[in-house]
Amino acid sequence: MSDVPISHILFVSTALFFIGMYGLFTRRNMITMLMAIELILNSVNINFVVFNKYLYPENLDGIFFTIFIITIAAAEAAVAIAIIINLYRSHRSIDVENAGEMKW
Amino acid sequence: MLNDFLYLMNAELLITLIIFILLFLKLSNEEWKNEGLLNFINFLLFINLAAGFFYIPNGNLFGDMFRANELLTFEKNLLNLGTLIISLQSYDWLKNHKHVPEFYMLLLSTLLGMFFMISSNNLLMFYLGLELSTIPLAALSNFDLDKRRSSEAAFKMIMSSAFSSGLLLFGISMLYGATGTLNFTGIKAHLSGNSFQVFSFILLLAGFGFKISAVPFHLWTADVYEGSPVAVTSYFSVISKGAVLFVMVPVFYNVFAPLANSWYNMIFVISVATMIIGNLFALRQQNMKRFLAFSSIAQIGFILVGLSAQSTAGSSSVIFFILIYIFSNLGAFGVISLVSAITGKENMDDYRGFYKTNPVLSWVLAISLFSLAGIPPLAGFFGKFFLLFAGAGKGNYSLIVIAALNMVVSLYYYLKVIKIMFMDANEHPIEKIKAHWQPKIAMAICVGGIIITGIASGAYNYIHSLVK
Amino acid sequence: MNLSLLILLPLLTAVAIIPLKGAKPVRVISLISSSLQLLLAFALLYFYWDERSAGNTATMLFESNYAWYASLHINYHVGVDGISIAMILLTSFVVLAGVLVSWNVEKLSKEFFFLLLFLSVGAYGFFISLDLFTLFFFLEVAVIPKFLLIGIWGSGKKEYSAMKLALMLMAGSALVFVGLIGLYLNTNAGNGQHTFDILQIAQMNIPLSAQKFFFPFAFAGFGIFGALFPFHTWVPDGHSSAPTAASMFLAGISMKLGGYGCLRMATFLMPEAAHQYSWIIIVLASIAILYGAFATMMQTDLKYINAYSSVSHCGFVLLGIGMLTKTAITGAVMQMVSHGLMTALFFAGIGMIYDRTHTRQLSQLGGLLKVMPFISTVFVIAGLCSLGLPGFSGFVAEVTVFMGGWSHEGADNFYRIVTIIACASIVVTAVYILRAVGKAIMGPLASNDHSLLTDAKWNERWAAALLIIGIVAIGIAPFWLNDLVTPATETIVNKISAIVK
Amino acid sequence: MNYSSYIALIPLLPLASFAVLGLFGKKYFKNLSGIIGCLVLLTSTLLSLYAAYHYFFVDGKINGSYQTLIPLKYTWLSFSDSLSIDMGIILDPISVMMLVVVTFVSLMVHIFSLGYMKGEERFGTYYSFLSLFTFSMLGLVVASNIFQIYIFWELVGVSSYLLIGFYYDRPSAVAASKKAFIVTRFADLGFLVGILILGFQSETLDFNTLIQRLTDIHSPQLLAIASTSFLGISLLTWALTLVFIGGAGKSAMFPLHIWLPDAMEGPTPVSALIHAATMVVAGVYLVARLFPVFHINEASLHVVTWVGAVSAFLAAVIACTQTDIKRVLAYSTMSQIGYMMFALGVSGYGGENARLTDAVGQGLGYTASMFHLFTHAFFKSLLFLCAGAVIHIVHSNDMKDMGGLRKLMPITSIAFLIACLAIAGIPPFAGFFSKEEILMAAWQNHPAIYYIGLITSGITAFYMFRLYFSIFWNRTPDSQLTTPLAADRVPPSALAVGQGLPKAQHHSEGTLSMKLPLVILAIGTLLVGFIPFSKFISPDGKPFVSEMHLTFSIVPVAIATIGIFIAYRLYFRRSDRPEKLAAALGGLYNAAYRKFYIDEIYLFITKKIIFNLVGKPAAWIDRNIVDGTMNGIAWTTGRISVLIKGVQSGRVQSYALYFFGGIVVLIIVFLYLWK
Repeated sequence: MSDVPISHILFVSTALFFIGMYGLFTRRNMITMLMAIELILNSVNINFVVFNKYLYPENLDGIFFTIFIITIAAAEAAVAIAIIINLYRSHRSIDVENAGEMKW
Repeated sequence: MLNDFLYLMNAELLITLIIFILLFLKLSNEEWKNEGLLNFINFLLFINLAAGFFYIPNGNLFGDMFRANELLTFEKNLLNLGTLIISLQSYDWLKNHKHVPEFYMLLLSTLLGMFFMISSNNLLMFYLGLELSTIPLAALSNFDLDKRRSSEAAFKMIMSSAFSSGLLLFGISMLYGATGTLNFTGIKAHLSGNSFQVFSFILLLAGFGFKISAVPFHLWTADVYEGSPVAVTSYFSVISKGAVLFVMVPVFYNVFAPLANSWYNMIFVISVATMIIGNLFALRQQNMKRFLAFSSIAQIGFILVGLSAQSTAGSSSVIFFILIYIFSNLGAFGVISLVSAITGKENMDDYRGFYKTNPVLSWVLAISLFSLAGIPPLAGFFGKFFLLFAGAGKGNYSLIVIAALNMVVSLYYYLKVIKIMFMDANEHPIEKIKAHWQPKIAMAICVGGIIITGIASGAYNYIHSLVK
Repeated sequence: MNLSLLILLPLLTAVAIIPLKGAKPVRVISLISSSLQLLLAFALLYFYWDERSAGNTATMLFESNYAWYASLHINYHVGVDGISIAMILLTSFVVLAGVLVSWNVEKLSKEFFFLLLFLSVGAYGFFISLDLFTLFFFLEVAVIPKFLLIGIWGSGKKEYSAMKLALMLMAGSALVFVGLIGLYLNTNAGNGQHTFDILQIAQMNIPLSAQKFFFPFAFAGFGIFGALFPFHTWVPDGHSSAPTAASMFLAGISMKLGGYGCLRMATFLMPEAAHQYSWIIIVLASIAILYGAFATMMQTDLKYINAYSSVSHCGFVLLGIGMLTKTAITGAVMQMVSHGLMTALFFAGIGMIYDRTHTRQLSQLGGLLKVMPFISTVFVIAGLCSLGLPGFSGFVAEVTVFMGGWSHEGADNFYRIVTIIACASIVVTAVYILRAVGKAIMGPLASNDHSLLTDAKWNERWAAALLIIGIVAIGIAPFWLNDLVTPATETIVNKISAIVK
Repeated sequence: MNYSSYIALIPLLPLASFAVLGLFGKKYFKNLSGIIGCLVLLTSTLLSLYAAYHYFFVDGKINGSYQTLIPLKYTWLSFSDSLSIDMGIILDPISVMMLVVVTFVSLMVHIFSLGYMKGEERFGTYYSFLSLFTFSMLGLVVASNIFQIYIFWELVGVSSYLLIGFYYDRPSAVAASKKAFIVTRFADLGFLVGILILGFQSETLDFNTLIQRLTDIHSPQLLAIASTSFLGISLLTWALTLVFIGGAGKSAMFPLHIWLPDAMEGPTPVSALIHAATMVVAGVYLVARLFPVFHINEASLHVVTWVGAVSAFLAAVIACTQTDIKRVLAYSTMSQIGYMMFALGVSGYGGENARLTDAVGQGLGYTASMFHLFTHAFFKSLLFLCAGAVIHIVHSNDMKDMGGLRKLMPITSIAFLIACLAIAGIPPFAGFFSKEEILMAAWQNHPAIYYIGLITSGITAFYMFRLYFSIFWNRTPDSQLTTPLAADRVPPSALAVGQGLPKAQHHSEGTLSMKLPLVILAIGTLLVGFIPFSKFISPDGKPFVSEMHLTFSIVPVAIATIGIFIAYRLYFRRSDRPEKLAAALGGLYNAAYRKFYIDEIYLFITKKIIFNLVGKPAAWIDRNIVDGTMNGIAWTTGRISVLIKGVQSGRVQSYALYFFGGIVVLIIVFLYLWK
C-alpha cells in the first residue's frame, strides 16, 4: 500500500483544505462554519502525516504535531461552541448574517 | 534537570501557580468580596512582575524547544507589566462582575501561552503557545456575557482566529515538508529561498499578520475591539500584539534570514497598506474603542517599517516601541475603561467638554494620544522616530516619505479627540469621575512611562545592548 | 555660560505653575520667569561679545555636547552664533510681551501660561541646538501648544484654524524629517559611521545627488513654517483665530523657526543644492512678497491684514536666504528679528483693540485715536515699521535684503528684476497699512459706544513699550545687529562660495 | 576746524524736543510745549546762522572755491566693504544755505503756530510733529550719503503725513495724508532703485566719492555704468532718471503733483513750512546735490528740464481757476518749483569743462535755481502765513467768502502784497532777482524753455493778484464776514478759537505771535534779493559774478505788469467779468478748473486697475485656489475613507475572504511578478 505516490495524498489534503475554505465562506450556519474549519485542520493533519511518513520517516515531528493539532482543534471547538451558545442566547439565532451589527 | 527546569521556566511556572491559586479560590466555596479578591490578585501580579527582575535565566529546555535569555525575560517582564496595568485599570469594571477568578484564569493562561510562544524555538511549541494565547482571548472577549456585541465579537474572534490558524498550520506543514524539521535553527539551515518555501512563508506571514492585525488580515480587529470589554480590548491591542511582535523579530531576523529579500518586500507592501488603511478608517470612527483599534492598526504599520530594517537598530527600535506603546495605549485605554465602567459611555461625542469636568483624566488621555501621535517630548516621538529611522537604514526613502505623511494623517484624528475633549462645548458632559486608587496608580505608571522613557535614553540603550 | 539654562528656565517654570491655585500667582511667576529669560538673553549677548572681543573666532560659542542615544549617534549638542543669539533675543522679547499682554486671561489661565512657556522652551531649544535630532525635536515641541492655544482660547472658526495649522506644520516637519534622515544617511564620519552633528556635517560635503534630492524636503518643510508660497495658507487662518499672545508667538517666533531652519539646516548643510535651486526659492519668495501684499490690500479684518502682510514680509526672509549673498542673508536674519518684533507689536495692538471693541472689521472701526490714544499710537508705530519706515527695524532689514539682492555676484537682470519686484512691495505695503490706519485709527468715531472705551492698562503699556524699544533699537542703531549677525552669515556664505567655485 | 560739535546739534535739538514733547508733551507741559519748541528751534537757527557765517566768510573758501567738508561721519549700517550707509554731515554752499532756510522758516512757523494753534487739544503733539519734521529736513539737508538722504527723505515724508492728517477726524484730511504719502512713496520706489543702481555701479554710497567717480571720465565705474545699457538706455540715464522721479514726487512735479493741493488739508502753518518752503524743494535740492552727475548725462538733464517747465506752466494755468486760496498757493508753489527745476536743467556745470557760452558755462542756472529756492522760501511761506491769518479770521478757505479785508487786517494785507509783488517778479522784491537769473539762464541755453518761463511768469502775476484783490479788496470792508461760514472747511481749531474768543478780538488780526513772523518775513522778502548769490553758490564752488542786464529784464517785468493789470481789471471790484471770461474760455476753463482731470485718471488706475484687476484676484486666488488645494487634499482623504468603509462589512465570512484574497495577492505578486 505504500506505493501510493505522495502527490495523490497531497492532492486529497489540498482538496480538503479548499473544500473547508469554501464551506467557511459560504455556509450561513455557525456550526457548519466550525465544521469547515475542522476540515481545514484535518487537511493540515494529513499533510503532516504524509510528509513525515514519506519524506522524513526518521523522526516523528509530523505525527506529534498532528496529535497536538487534534487536541487543540477540540479545545477550539469547545470554546467556539460555548461562544455560539452564548450568542444564541442574545441573538436567538446562529445565522452568521445576524452577527454583523458592528461594522464600518 | 529538574532544577534548571524550575530555573529556566520561572516566569511560566509563577503564572501557572497563580492560575492554580485562583482555581482553588474558586473551588473553595467561601465567598470573597470582589474588592479584596481584586487587591489580592493585583498583589499576586505585582509579585509576579517583581520576581521577573530577579532571576535572569539563560539556557534551553526540551531538546532546544524552549529557550530563555535576558532579552526574552525582559520581554516577558514587559508583558507582565502590561497585564498588571490592565488589571489595575479594570478594577472598576471587575468590581461588579460575577466571574472575577475566571477572568483572571483566562487572562493569565493567555499570558502563559504568550510566554511559551516567546520562548519557543520550535514551530510546535510556537503553535501551542499561539493557540493557548488565542483561544482564551476569544472567551475573554465574550466576558460581558449579557451584551450582544460582546458575544458577536467573541464569535468573530474565534472564527477568524481558527481560520487564520488553519492557514498558519497549512503553511507550517508546507514548511515542514520543505525542510523536514520544526526546529527554528534547523529550518534556517534548510531554507534555500525557493518558491515553495516562499509560499509557505507567506502563509506563516498571514498567521502573524492576523495576530498583529496587519492589512489585509486586520478586518476582525475593529469589531472585536469594539465588542469586547475595554480591559480585554486593551489586552488585545497591547499585550497579544506585543507578544507576537516579540516572536516575529527573531523569527524574521534569524529563521527566515535566507528569505530576507523577499520578505523585505512583503513587509514593505504590508506596512504601507497597513498605515494607509488604518489611518483612513480611523478618520471616521465614533466609538472610542473602535477608533483606537484602527489607530493601533496604523501603529502596526509603523512598527513594520521598523521591522523591515533588518538591523539591530530595527529590532531594538521595535521592542522599544512596544515598551512605549504599552504605556501610551494603556494610558488611553485606562481613561476609556474608567469612563465606560462608570458611565458606560464609549462614544466620542460623549467626551465633549470632558476637560471641564475631568481635567486630570483629559490630560492623561491627551498625553497618551500625543504620545501615540508621536509628539515630542513624549516617548511616542522617540519610538516613531527610531522606527522610521531604522527603516530608512535600508535606503528605501519612499517608505519613509509615506510613513511621514501618514504621521500627519494620524495626527488629525488624535487631535480630533483632543479637540472634542478640550474645545467642544457640551451642556451635560460626563460627570466628575471618582477613580479608585488602583486605576490612578495604573495611569500614573503610564504617564510617568510616557514622559520618562523617551527623554531618558536608558531603556533604549538597555534594549540595544540586549539585542546585540 | 551654560545654554541649557535657556531651556531649563521656562521648562521649570512651566512645571512649577502646575500645582498653583488661582490665576494671580501663575501670572506673577510666569512674568518673573519671562523677565529672567530676557535678562538671560542679554547676559548671553554680553558674554558673546566678551568672547568675540577676546578673540574667540570659533563658529559656535558656549558649546556643550552630551551623548544622548549613543548607539544612534544622537547627541544633545548646543551652541550659539550671532544668528542664534539674535533669534534668542527676539524670542525673549516676544515671550515677555506675550505674558504681559495675556495678563488678564481668565479662562484656564494656568494652562494658558503653561503652554506659552512650553512653546518658548521649544523655540529656545530650536535656536540653540546644533544636532539635527535635537533641532527636529524642539521644532515639533513648538507645534502642539499652538494647536491648543488657538483651539481653546481662540476666536472665530478656531477649531478649523487650529487643526489646519497643526496639520500643515506637522506636514512641514514630516518633510523636514525626511530631509533630516536622508542627510544623516549620506553623512560619513569615518568608518561608515553617520552623524547628526551640524558642525561635523558642515565639514564634510554631502554627495550632490543626495543634496539635490533632500534639499527640497528640508527647505519646503521649513518653508511651511516660514510661510513659503504656496504653503502659507495656514498663516491667515491661524493668526486670525489665535488669541493675542498666541498670534504674537506664531508670527513672532514660530514663523522664524522656519527661516532659521532653512538657513541652518537646508542652506548651510546642503550648499550646492541651495545654489542650484536658489532661483526657484527666489521666484517663490518674490511671488509671496508681491502677491501677499496685494492680497493684504483686499482684507478687511485687522488680523487678516497683518497675517497676509506677514506672508509678504517673510517673503523677504526667504528671498534673502535664496539670494545666498552675505548681505542678503544678513538682511534675511535682520528681517526675521525685525518682523518678529514688529508683527508681535502689531498683533498686540490689534488684540488690545479687539478686547475693547470686540470687532476687527475695518468697517466697524474708526477714530480710535480719540478714545485710546496709546493703543492707536502703538498701532500706527507698528504700521509704520511694517511699511519700512527708517528709524524702525523694518527699513534696515528690507534695505539690506535689497542691497544684497541687487549686488548679487551673478549680476544679471534676473536678480535685478526680482529685487525691483521686492522693492515695489514697499508701495503696496504703504497702501494697505495706511488704509488700515486711516480706517481704524483716524477718521470719525465708528460708533458712539466706542467713545466710552478705555486706553491701555499698565501691562499692555509695558508690553508695547518693550517691543517698541526693540524695534527702535534696531531701527536707529542697526550696526550692532549687523555686527552680531555678519560673522555667522559669513561662515555660511564662505562655505557656499567655496563649493560653487 | 571742528564744526562737528555744534553742527550736529542743529538737527539733534529738534529731535530731542520731538522726543520730549512726543512722550511727555500731553501729560506734563501742555501749553508750554509751544514755547519749548520755539526756544529749541531758535537755538538751532542761531547755530545754523553762525555755521553759515563761519562757512561762507571764515573758512569755507580755500584758494578761491568753496570746499565740501565732511565734519562728521559714522558708519551706520555696512552692507559690504565698499557699500555702507553712513550718517554724516556734509557742508557745502547749498547745504549751508538750506540749513539757514529750513531753520529760519521753521522758526517762523513755530512762532506763528503759537497763536494759530492755540486751544488745539493736541497742541503738544503738533509741536512734536513740527520738531520731527524739522529734524528730518535738516538731516536730509546735511546728508553726506545717498542712503542717508533717502532715510531722511522717508522721514520728512512721514512727518508730512502726520501733519497733513493732523485733523485726523476729518475724512478729507485722512484721505489727503494717505494720498500724499502713497504718491511720494511711489516716487521713492524710483529713488530707491536709482540708489541701488548708482550705489552698486559706483561701488559707494558716499556722495563725494560717488560724484567724484561718476564725473571722472577715466574712472572704470563711469565707464561701466555708461556703457551697460538696459532696454537701450544707458544705466546712468536710468539711475538718474529714477532718482529724479523720487525728487519729482517730493517736489510735486507733473505728473506726480496730485498730492500737493490735497495736502492743504493740514494746518496752514504746516503748509507754509512743509508744502511751500522746505520739503517740496527737497527734490530740487536732490538734483542740485547730484548736479555734477546729472550734468554729464544730457538725457536725464533734459527730463529734468522739461518736467520742470511743463509743471511750471500747467500749475500756473490751474492756479488761475482755483478758488480755494490755499490750493491757489499750492499750485503756485508747484509752478515756482518747476522754475527751479528747469533752471537746473538748463544750467551748465561751470569751471573748465563748460559747455556753451560763458554765462551758462558758469552754471548760472544752478545758482539761479538755488537763489530762487532761497527767495521763494521767504515769500511763499509769507504768503501761506498770511493766508493762515486770513483763514483764522474768516474760517474759510474759499475766496468767495472773503473780500475787503484790508481794513480789518492791514499788516497782513501789506505783507501779502509784498509777497505777491515778489512772486510776480517786480523789482526790487526778492523774486525779481532770482527769476531774472533763471530766465537769463534759460534764454542763453534753451530759448523754448525761456518762452514758457516768460509766459508762466505773466500768468503767475495774474493769479497772484487775482488772489490778492479778491481777498483784500473786491468788496466794501463793512460787508465782510456777512457770508455764512462754510463750516465744513473750517479747521476745528479755528472754530474753537473762533467761539472761544470775544467778538472784539475776533475782528482783530490775531495775537502778536502771529503778526511777528509776517513782519519778519516781509522784511526778508524785501531784502534777500540783494544778496549776490553767485558769489557764494555755484556748481563747482567757484564764485562768479552774474551781471544784471537791465535790457533783458524789461520784457519779463512788462509781462508781469500786464498780468497784474488784467487781474486788477477783473477782480479789484466786484463784477461779473470773471464769470464772463470763464464762460468765454469755456472748455479750457473747465479743464483747468478740473485740474486737467489728472486726479480722475489716477483714481481710475488705482481703483479700477490695481484694486479690481490685481488685488481682488490675488485675494480670491489665495482663498479659493491655493487654500482650496490644501482643503481639497483633506477633503479627498476624508472622501476616500468614506468610500472604502464597505470593506469593513461586519460579516466575518467576507473578512475571511479578504484574508484569503490577501494571501493570494501576496502569492501572485511575490511568486510570479516580483521575483
